[in-house]
Amino acid sequence: MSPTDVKPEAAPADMITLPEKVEMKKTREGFGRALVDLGEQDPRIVVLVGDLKESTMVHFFAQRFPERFIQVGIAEQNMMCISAGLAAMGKIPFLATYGAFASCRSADQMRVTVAYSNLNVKIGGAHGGISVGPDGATHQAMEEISIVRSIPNMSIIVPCDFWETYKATIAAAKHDGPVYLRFGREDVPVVTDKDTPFTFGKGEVFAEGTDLSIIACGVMVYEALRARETLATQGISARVVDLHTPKPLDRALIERCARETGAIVTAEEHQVNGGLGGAVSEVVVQTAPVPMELVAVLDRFGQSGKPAELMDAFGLRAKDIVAAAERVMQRKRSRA
Amino acid sequence: MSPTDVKPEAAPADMITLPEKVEMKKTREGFGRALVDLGEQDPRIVVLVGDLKESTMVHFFAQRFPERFIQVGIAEQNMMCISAGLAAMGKIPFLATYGAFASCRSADQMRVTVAYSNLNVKIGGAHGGISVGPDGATHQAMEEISIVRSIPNMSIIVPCDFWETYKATIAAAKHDGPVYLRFGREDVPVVTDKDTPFTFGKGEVFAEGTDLSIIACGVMVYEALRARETLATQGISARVVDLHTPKPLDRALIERCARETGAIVTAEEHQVNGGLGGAVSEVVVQTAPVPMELVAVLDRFGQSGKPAELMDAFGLRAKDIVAAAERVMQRKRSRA
Amino acid sequence: MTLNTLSANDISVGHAPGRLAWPVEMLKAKALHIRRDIITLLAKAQSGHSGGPLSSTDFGTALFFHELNVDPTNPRWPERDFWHFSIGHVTPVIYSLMAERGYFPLKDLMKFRSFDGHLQGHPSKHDTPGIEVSAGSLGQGLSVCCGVAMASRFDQHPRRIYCVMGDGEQEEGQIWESSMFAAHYKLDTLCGIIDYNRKQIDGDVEDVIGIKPLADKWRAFNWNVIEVDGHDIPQILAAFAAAREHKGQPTVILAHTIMGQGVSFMADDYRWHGKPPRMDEAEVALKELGTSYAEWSARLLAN
Amino acid sequence: MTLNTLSANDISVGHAPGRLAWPVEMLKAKALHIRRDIITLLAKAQSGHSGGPLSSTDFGTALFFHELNVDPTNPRWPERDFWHFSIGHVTPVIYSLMAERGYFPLKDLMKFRSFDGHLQGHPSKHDTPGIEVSAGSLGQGLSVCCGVAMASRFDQHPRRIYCVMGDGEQEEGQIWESSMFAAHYKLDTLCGIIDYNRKQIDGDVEDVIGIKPLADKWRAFNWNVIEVDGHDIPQILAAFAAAREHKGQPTVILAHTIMGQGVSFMADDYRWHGKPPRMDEAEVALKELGTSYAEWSARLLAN
Ligand SMILES: Cc1ncc(C[n+]2csc(CCOP(=O)(O)OP(=O)(O)O)c2C)c(N)n1
Ligand SMILES: Cc1ncc(C[n+]2csc(CCOP(=O)(O)OP(=O)(O)O)c2C)c(N)n1
Ligand SMILES: [Mg+2]
Ligand SMILES: [Mg+2]
Repeated sequence: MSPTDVKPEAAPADMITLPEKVEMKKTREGFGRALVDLGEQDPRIVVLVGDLKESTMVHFFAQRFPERFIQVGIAEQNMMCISAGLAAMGKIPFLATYGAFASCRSADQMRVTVAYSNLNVKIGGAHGGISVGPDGATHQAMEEISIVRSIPNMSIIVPCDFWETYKATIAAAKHDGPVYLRFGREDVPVVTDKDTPFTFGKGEVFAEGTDLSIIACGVMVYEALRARETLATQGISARVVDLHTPKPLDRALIERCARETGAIVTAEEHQVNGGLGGAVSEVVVQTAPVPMELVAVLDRFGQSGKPAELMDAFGLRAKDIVAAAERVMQRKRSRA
Repeated sequence: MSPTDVKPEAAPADMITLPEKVEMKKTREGFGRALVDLGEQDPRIVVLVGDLKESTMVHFFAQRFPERFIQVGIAEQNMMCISAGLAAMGKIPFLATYGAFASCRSADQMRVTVAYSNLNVKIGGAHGGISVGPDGATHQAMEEISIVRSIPNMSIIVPCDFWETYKATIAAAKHDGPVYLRFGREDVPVVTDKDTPFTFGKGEVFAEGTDLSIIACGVMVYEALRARETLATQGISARVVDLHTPKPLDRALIERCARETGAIVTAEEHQVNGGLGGAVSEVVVQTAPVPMELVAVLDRFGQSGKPAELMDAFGLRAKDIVAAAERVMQRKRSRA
Repeated sequence: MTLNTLSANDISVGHAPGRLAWPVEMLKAKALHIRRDIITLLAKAQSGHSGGPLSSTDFGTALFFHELNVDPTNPRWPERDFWHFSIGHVTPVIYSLMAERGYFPLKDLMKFRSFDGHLQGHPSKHDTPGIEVSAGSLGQGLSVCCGVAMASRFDQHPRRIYCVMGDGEQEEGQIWESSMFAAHYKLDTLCGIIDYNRKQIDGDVEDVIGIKPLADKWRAFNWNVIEVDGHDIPQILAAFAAAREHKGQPTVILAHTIMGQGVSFMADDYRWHGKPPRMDEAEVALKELGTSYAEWSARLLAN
Repeated sequence: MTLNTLSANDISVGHAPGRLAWPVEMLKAKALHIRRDIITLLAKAQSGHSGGPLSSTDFGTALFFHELNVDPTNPRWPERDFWHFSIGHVTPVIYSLMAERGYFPLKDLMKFRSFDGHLQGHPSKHDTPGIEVSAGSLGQGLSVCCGVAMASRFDQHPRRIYCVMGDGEQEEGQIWESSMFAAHYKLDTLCGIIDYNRKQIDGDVEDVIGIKPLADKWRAFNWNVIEVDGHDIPQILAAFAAAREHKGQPTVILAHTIMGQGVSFMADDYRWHGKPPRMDEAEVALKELGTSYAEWSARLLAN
């Protein structure tokens, strides 16, 4: 679906309006496809994997460009530093593994060798979020935003769907410096299309609203759009912002949301401590303090289950955003 | 010095009042001394080190209890998991290395093996902060609060001086669950004494004030107390809170500060993204949104230099807190 | 295969506390039951790993039903031996071994990886009684076992410690950190077992990142190395016995196995590393193993 | 020691671009200068590591003034060989080698670790021209060099890659990850050099965590191993030559050295790992090295 296929009803200016039934597609496939297209355009693109070729969908690249594909085996520390060496010689390496290992197993290597050297390494962290499902807590990466955001020179993008992951991957290649890309495992709703604008480091207002702003990243952008529909039926006008790049952070847009709508709900499939909600909180208190509610994983480990069950159980649904919006509206009203 | 030695002038109720000249002592020595005392009391205490016996000051323990001391060599990943195994068998292991390595090199091991298992492992992260000095950026750990805070089941304490590090170490041993202790390298002002209250998970109001609250941890508590003196001369009454435990966070105290003083400055020797300032921001926007300013390292790597030079250059001095307090007061006034 | 020594309904005999020291024929019968458990629980969950669990079944059975001194109803019994699977992804075999040994009811296996069960995709101390340390990120388990061995030494407790590793897992540097540590401290109560099935997720280990000559590596790290056919129970028992006898060095058993062993269409095929059989495939597999899904799931649910 | 082939003022001769291929006597003379530089800059900074830099001086000098094909005035010259110290803490020898080779003025050494200099406590790409990748956390450098070797292979560039490691550093698991990788990909342009000085921060390596038999370990990881006296320049040059000739495997040179070599009161004493000489100690050391602080600091400051 694309904005042009669908006649927007509620808010004519909205960039995104969801049809009733939305196409489902894996974000990681956007990563895998973009790598192939990048490989066609730029001989400096090199892809590395830590024994997870298909899960991370770098097998597309491996098939097309076997001579520029490096299997590193189960050695994430090594992979991070090999990428640094490749970047030092002018290559543009993309490494791929699960986000839990990309962000934690090679954190020191990311900090010292990659980030401190400011080398042009791109880190593909697959299987972010509780929606990873049956593999359970160890494989459900939910700390990446906090970790990566704390390291100087690093950037992190958390795209919302297949197309945005595709664009984020292309944008990461164009950006000169280390970038962490976080994407998920499951099929998730495709809310953008090929032509939806995407700018590295800039949030995108997907739908206008005046009473509060829902600032989301990853699959929670879809849930936010759905929450907005419900809120509209209650007479609450919610702006939905796709803040796909927790770092560098679009501080101006966050401040604008705080000032214009006076209340903010953040939504992320990530630990509540130091994630997107934390990043937005930091800007809000420093610019325009307004009530906020944070929809996120409440400082607990994940567990096995079906992705949908877990999204429900961990409070990461449109209805949870709606409830948070109601709370924040009440707080906003009681201040006025 | 102790509160009873000094006659408080400005605010009779203050827990801490600084004399003109303050004794200087290393926080890491508080760690090393406490380990010996713990060892005397509890045979379950075991200490591990990664080839940094004297820098982390566990040599005191090693001398006293060689039979309960484990040299692991340069293998931080191994050390984290060995500690997990010891804890699984009922020991109370304290591991010691530089904070850069404790938090990053063994982050995956901390997350999966220690925290997910909720094992009783205590992590001593030495050399936190820019004040590490001449060793430079790689050895100046400034991401620990963000990283540790994002991992469920983990706690983190950032004590402000020798005595508080001593007490934090004792408190960590008493707490059932994994705890990260962050302390520094240099001699720093001793602002507390043997009897100053310390409760794990609770902040301490070191000095009362009504116009704003300065919430600090680590060596910045001293700077905050000095800043308060300067602010007092400008007719600004600043509360100083020693928030030594960024996790579990004393949310009630933060909310109280926001409500009672209407403005907050946080101060930490740590990256600005996701650290103490981030933790406080998250609570403030969710409870009582008030203007805040964050004094911290502004998302840049450290560098070599003398500790004092670096504290100046990185804006981590009383004067920087004063400037932040002036900014926040102006914002507070313009809202009223 | 023969069941003449142990029928499918002889369940409680496997629950006795202490070191069972079962004879070979009983172990073979139990190994067959374990393989049936693995296929059945995977078919039910439609999620999880087939290959490694089946290659680990024979030495796993020998470990649980011959070698280990444990009390399943009192998992933290102070006298216990310690066992740990560093390859957390082989939960189908871990949980089957645990259930057959009596740590929890067999019927729990039918809730593998399910939201309302206690059997997580990877071993979770928080969820499952008898799991002492969570796992799932490779390379960490041998270090954990070093810690257990040191604790036992401090307590002057003679407990033995067994750590199961993968061959792909040997690519993780932490394995070599713990290997060096264990040899340095002469942790001879420690016995590693490597499921040397020559496969990992992306293919043959030697194609991904070669680990040969693996025995030489461990020897150069000052370990006592024993190589066995990992599907030959007498050889495995002999290796355990030799490991017990060997003093002054930790022992590692290189168990040469076949990924997916016991199910013809899975055997030696890396594509079975991480996926479960579809229900129709499970039926074929269970037929090869002498039962059916209906029969075996009924046995699990009834116990 | 003799300076008859290279006086202390023959500075620019060391700055020529390309592979210098200096003869042994000139290398010995330069190594003496480097040792004087190390002591002088440490005495000035009153911070930094003495032991490892002095044990690495001889092979470091052979590397920079005989073996490496580099252009110091154009550090990113596309034809360059690649060198990297994985032991980032030995900056005193790294910076001395770089300055003597012409990467930056000798006088910069007098601002080692100072706030207003560009010579960080550990190598920083951001600060120092010629440092291609930052370092300071042990165990990471050989992986970096693997990446450089792969990039060079992709570009069909024959550049040689040299990586200096420590012996204590061998305890880091990542060393063995990169070791396995390099052998798997037959990175024969890669040459590791281990400063085998038998010491690390907390004492003798064999007391901390033993790494013996180190040559066997590297051989079991499929490397070509050459052992040399790391203070014998002809042996070092022969090893470099043999490494160049050896095809199909990476080569590691175990350079048997003495921590603190060249200064009597530092030699073979682990307590000199991480501290600088006091000024009075530096004078004694510099006297043993045939100069004085006044003389040598003047040379540095003038160039
Ligand atoms: C640190 C880490 N990296 C990657 C993974 C993903 N992973 C799970 S199993 C596996 C392959 C393991 O190979 P092997 O040890 O041979 O086990 P087998 O495939 O034989 O069961 C990988 C890469 C992981 N669990 N942990
Ligand atoms: C990952 C990591 N852990 C710990 C340290 C602290 N450290 C710096 S040098 C050193 C000892 C290194 O020993 P060795 O490689 O033998 O070097 P030498 O002492 O001989 O110079 C240690 C532990 C570090 N820099 N990096
Ligand atoms: Mg295998
Ligand atoms: Mg050494």
